Amino acid sequence: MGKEIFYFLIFPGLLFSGIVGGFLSWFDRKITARVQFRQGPPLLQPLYDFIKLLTKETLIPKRGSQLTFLIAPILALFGAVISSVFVLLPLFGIKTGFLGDLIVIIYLLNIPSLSYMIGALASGNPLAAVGASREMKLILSYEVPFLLVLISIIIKSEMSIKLSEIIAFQTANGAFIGSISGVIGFIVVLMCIQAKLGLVPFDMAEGEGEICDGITIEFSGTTYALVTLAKYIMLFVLPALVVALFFAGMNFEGINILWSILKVVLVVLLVTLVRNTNPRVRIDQAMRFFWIWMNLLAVVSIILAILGL
Amino acid sequence: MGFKEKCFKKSLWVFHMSAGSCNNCDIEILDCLTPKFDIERFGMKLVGSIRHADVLLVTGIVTRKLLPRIKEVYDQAPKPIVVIAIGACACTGGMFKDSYTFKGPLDTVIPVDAYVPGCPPKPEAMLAGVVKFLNKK
Amino acid sequence: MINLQYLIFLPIGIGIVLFLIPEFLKQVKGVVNLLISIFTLYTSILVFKMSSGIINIECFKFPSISKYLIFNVDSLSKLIVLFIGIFGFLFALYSLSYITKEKAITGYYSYYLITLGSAFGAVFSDNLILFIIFWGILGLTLYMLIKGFDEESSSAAKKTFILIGASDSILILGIGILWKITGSMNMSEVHIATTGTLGIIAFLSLLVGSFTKAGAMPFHSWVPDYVKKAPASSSAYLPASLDKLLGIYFLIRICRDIFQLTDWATLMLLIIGSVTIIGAVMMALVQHNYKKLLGYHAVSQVGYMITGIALGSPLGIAAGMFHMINNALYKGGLFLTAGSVEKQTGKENLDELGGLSKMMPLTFFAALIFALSISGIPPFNGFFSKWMIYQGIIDFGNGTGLANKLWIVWLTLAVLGSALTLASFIKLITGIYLGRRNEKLEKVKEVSFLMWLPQIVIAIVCIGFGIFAAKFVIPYLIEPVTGKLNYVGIWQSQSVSILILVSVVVGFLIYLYGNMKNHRVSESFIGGEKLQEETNFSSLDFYQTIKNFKFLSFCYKKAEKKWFDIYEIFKKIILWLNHVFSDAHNGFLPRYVFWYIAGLLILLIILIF
Amino acid sequence: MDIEQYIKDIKIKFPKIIDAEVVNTKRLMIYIPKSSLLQIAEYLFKYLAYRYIIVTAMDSKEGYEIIYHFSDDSSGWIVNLNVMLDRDKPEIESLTPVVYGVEWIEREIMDLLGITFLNHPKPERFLFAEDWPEGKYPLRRDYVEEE
Amino acid sequence: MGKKTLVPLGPYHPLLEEPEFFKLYCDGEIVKEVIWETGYNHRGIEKLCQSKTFEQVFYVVERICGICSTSHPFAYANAVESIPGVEIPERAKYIRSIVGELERVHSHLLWVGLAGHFLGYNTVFMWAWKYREPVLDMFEIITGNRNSYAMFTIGGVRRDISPEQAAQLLKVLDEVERKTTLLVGAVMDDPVIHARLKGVGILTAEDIHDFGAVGPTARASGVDIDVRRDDPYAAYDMIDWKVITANDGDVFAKAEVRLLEMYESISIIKQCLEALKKTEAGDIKVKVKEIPPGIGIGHAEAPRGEVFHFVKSDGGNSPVRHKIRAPSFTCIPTFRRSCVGGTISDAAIATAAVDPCYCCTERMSHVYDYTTGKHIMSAAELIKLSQEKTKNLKAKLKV
Repeated sequence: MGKEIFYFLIFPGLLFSGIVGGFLSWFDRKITARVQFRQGPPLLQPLYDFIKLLTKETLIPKRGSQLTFLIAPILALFGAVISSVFVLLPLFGIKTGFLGDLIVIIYLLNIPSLSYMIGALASGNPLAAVGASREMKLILSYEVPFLLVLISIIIKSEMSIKLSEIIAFQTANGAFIGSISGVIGFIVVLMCIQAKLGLVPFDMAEGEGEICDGITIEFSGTTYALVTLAKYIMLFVLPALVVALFFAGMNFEGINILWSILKVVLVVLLVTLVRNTNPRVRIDQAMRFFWIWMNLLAVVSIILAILGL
Repeated sequence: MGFKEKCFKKSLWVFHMSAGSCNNCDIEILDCLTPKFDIERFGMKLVGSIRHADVLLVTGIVTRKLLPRIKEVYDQAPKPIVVIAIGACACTGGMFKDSYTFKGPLDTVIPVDAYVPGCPPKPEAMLAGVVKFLNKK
Repeated sequence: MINLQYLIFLPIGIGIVLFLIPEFLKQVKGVVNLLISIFTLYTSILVFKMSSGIINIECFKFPSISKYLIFNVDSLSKLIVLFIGIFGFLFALYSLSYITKEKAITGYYSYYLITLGSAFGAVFSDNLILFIIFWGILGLTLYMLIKGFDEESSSAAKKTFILIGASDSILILGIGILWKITGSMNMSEVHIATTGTLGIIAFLSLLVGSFTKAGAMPFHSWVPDYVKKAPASSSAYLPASLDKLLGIYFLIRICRDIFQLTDWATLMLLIIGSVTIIGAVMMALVQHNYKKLLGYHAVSQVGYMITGIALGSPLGIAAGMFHMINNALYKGGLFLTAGSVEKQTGKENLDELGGLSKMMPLTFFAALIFALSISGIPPFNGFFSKWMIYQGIIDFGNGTGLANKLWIVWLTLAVLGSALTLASFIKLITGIYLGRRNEKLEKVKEVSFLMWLPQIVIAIVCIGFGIFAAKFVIPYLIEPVTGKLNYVGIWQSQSVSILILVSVVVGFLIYLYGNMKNHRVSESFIGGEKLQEETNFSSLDFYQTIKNFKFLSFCYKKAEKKWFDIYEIFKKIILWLNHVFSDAHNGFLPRYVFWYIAGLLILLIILIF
Repeated sequence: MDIEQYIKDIKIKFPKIIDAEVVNTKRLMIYIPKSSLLQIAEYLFKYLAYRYIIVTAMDSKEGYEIIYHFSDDSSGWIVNLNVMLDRDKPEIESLTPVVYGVEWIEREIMDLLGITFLNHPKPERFLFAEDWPEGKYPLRRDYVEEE
Repeated sequence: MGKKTLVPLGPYHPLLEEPEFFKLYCDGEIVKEVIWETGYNHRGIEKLCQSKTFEQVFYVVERICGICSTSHPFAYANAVESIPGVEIPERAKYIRSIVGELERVHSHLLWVGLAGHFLGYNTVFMWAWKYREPVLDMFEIITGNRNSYAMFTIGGVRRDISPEQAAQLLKVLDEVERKTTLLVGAVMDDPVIHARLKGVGILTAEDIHDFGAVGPTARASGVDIDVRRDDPYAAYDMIDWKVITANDGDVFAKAEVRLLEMYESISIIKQCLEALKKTEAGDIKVKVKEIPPGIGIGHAEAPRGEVFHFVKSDGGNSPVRHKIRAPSFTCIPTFRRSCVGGTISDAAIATAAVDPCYCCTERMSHVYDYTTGKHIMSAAELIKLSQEKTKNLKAKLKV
């Protein structure tokens, strides 16, 4: 059990992915600033933000369920960390019995969103409720294309649903991004993680200009610090998952380290660029986008995968 | 100066509140975000919810109708919170101080930590004001 | 084999005796009921430990009857009986304080016990005639357990009775054909393939029986209406748990023992399963009445079980069975919590409630666990059985049949159904427990000990089944039925559950390190305006956007007009036929004589050929 | 726009018009009794399709004066309807049924000057805070600051 | 259930710079009814202005709204100067037009940026505001302040534009034009922006007439009105330009009208700068001794539409009655037609589409006076005063 707790708390769990996630969040902000002809925040900014939020006063909404409101951020953090463990262990090639398959990862990746929703709803704030309902609708929309792409991955890796086997298969037979179905699947997944991370154009759950940060409106101080940390970690986990699924995972021998890091950074860069070149869409547009176009693309990707392309 | 204080100073999240202004100061506050001034360099950013705010930038005279709302929002802000009065109106009431809806100036309503006068103060002035305040603290 | 007789005939006998006790001694009846259910629970545990075998009970005086009294005690029926015993006890406990004067149904406890006995009987019967007798009694008690006090509830009861009755008669037809084909009336002796016209008809007739009992589409429409009107304890007792256990038990018998599934049958079952999952959950998404919402979920979850069983692999059947048990647990529990809320507030609609978590913390805790379980959130039990079903489907995809090739469709629909379930439970939990507290509900109290205890027990069982599924639950309960299982994927529920505890501890440590001591309670931020009372985003409005999509709004409109309700369809057809045949009546004797002779002639022709 | 002809025409069309004069370059002021306001306004707004600009109300020496400003965008002329109200009973028919956009400014005048608009669809407080005392109208000449 | 839920938008909401409160009655995400609570920003200028002279009123109306801080003085000047019938020098006319159009450029860029911000498209926000900076710098060079310019006075303008400034201005304009083209390309061709803005918040010409809406809001619905052309003032009848209109009436059309208007404004400024060379430097003001009794009605085309000022003078030092109608006052109510039926997200952008200026709407300065004035402090003095007070307070608080 001690090993699992080490994985969970230190590496590659809470501490490690928190630090890397914080760095990636800085990277994201820096790139955003660069795109906008600005200088951007200093490197330690995510740390400053986090510590500052920890020390701020925490406000608890009066008209909601207070205990639920306090537990929700912790569960969000748990969801982010446990999925980071399940994604990163195979990704780093650490051989251990502590694993989860793809279906487990899909479900675990939804826990942070679910927790935000429950926390937001427990706050009793109407704007948070609007945000939560949007978040839920967003989950409904991206869940199916995300799953379909994973199915195409499963087909391509000859019906394996374990991440380590998928990576091994890619190492042996070349990365999936090298095939047409892989490219299409990658595009779909990119959109899905955009929505999962709640970034523009799919940030309607937080829509600052519409519903004042929506789902996170009531979190303050320490609770918001945990939410922020969970978001940092998600910003690392999801690109890492994409790297595992499409870019043959990571390799830590010699110069390959550089490539491995570059892969994650590249995915984050793409996410950031998409975020900075689009306005926020409406929730019904987002749903239509995922239900029709992304599903269509994902189905095409599956068909191509069955055909072996 | 402890690490916590340093973090606080390095990561000021700003909530903008207008208390009956003429828009000039508000626009100039937004101007601070833009490439020319870029307050994100100092870790500042504009937030949408008062719950995340560390700095309350208040502009405008305090009108009669807004008085209870300003108190309400200030009460909902997580402490410690820095209140900065931006512009002549918020500092003194400016040329509107004789108006029948004037209930300010701001420091009679909520405790104010710093004043940035001007009509409107330039973005540079606002930045200077915030930075000076923080250095004194 | 005295246990069996106790299990089956004692509750029925006592139930009949209870009719004699006057109604005002309700508490006495309740206590008797509880004692009997404790006894049956104990006996069912004994039976569970018993060795398997076919048992023929001798009835001394009437050997002709004895030949029908054949019971099959195998690992499947033992498992089902165990859970019937457990639920019988828990709901009896709950009924004790839930069934009060205003909820009173004449003879509630009598019917309760008769139901219990018949359910045991139906599960154990090997003889199909005996089976159909118990099965029929269950349909009747189902009808009696709804309180027919106004028009709506009477019509719901009538609908239930007609649908169940009609399906039972189709079931009898199927049994007759089965007898015609095999010449045997004992389930354990029958094993045929679903080929040939008669075989297919028999298979379909039996399916109709099991589907109607379990509430699968398209025979589901009695469930939502029933649960809306019936007392929550009845809903939890029958449609949510016992009927599921029985219907799915019979489905497993049909699919595994009586028939051998061919490709088309698998495909059909999978289609029905998927349609049930998605169709019912989409309806649940837009309900205003929380009991009706739960009713649609009771339908939707059946889809998973059917999907699992249709896969035919040990993993699939195990998944279906495990899901059946889990569903009976959390769905029964959800109905109990709904009953508690209804009892304490008297409100039936989601928009009249809100913020009850403060007043009813235990009920809220239980309901949250159930909601997360049913939505398949790890590490609860619902996740484990769904996860098994997904794996079954992926494994199934390796096969060669047409149904196998379409595994992607089944998997996608199952996962989508799970997401939609989560969506509608977010709505339910928000509408009742979270969200903004309604001023009118400030005085609501937590329910009494007897009512919350069953809820909490079931909630803890839900957690336990989720965490220890792979280690204890599956090996001890499911694997005796299906044989050893091979999982395709990995899910370490125990370690992850420990990590949840770890993270909660770490989270609270972070809270302690942070500025949690200085927390402050404050009104929510809605822009500074003092409108806290008025502003509320009702959970009913959550999924309006979905309803507004063109295709879906078309479907919903049609559903509101009851296009997908088989009962209404038949009602319309029969009314239309009535209309047609009413022309045949003109009141003159010669016309009737003519019809009479024509009918005789047709009968004669049929008999001759 | 031939203004002489225009004044003549409108005086024939609405004989109740008290007077019409050109007050400034391209500005026409028509003095009307309050009873014929709706008809003339409807004529200007609906028939001639003039654009409604705003309503000015003031406390002048003779009484409460309300000026309805309309603009003829094709010629650049601004046509004003001037209604004088009795100081004791400041009441006038609301123009909202004719000109939809007038609703707000009428409410504002209600707040500031205390003139009653009859048949107004929503005669509620517009600008003032909830704690503003009843019966205090800052634009009236007899207004005194509280305290 | 028929029960509509209330989603509050404001008073303190990131969408709104000023405190304003929209009650959105929603059925799910669909807005069924909007109720506007107002008066938060009402500062009731009249009591304060009882003693302002005609000259001083300029600085008050300038602070009606920080963004259109030329439009109000413009309309006021038109109104006041029409009472004695003053003809201002030609050079002053051109300078007034230059300042007015420069303000239009900065205001439209500001709107584009804010619209991007509301849409979550922060890149557009940053870019538009980056290109707006040189315009503000130009203001600083020409008038001495970035925002409240204090450029106008009765009978002319207060500062001349030197040839060097003109040359500099031309350079900046070229730059802005180039950058605007870039921005227009980026915004107008983006399919996501199309999806988000087209068909949203549609206003028909009928709605425009009902509400009396003006400016780009009206022009986007095909209502061809522009005070600069219909009732020319300053130098607008002496140069060549055209009115931009669009027909769809949705938010996209409004954005299109605003972006294209910027080109027109730039061209107007260039022509004015050309014309300035032909007039004599320094001839920027005529002396107006007193304002005779009478009624002055002036209007001017602000970036948001027609600004209307009504001034009544009794021959004294101050106006007896000063009625101001800002364009937003008739444009904002259009949300009743444009938001209803859309989603909450649409409502946010549809209300922003008219470029609402709540300060303008609620200022409604009513300036009247019979007595003549006591001394009023100028803006500079106010600043000095506030600085002093800050100093005092700081000393008191020992910070």
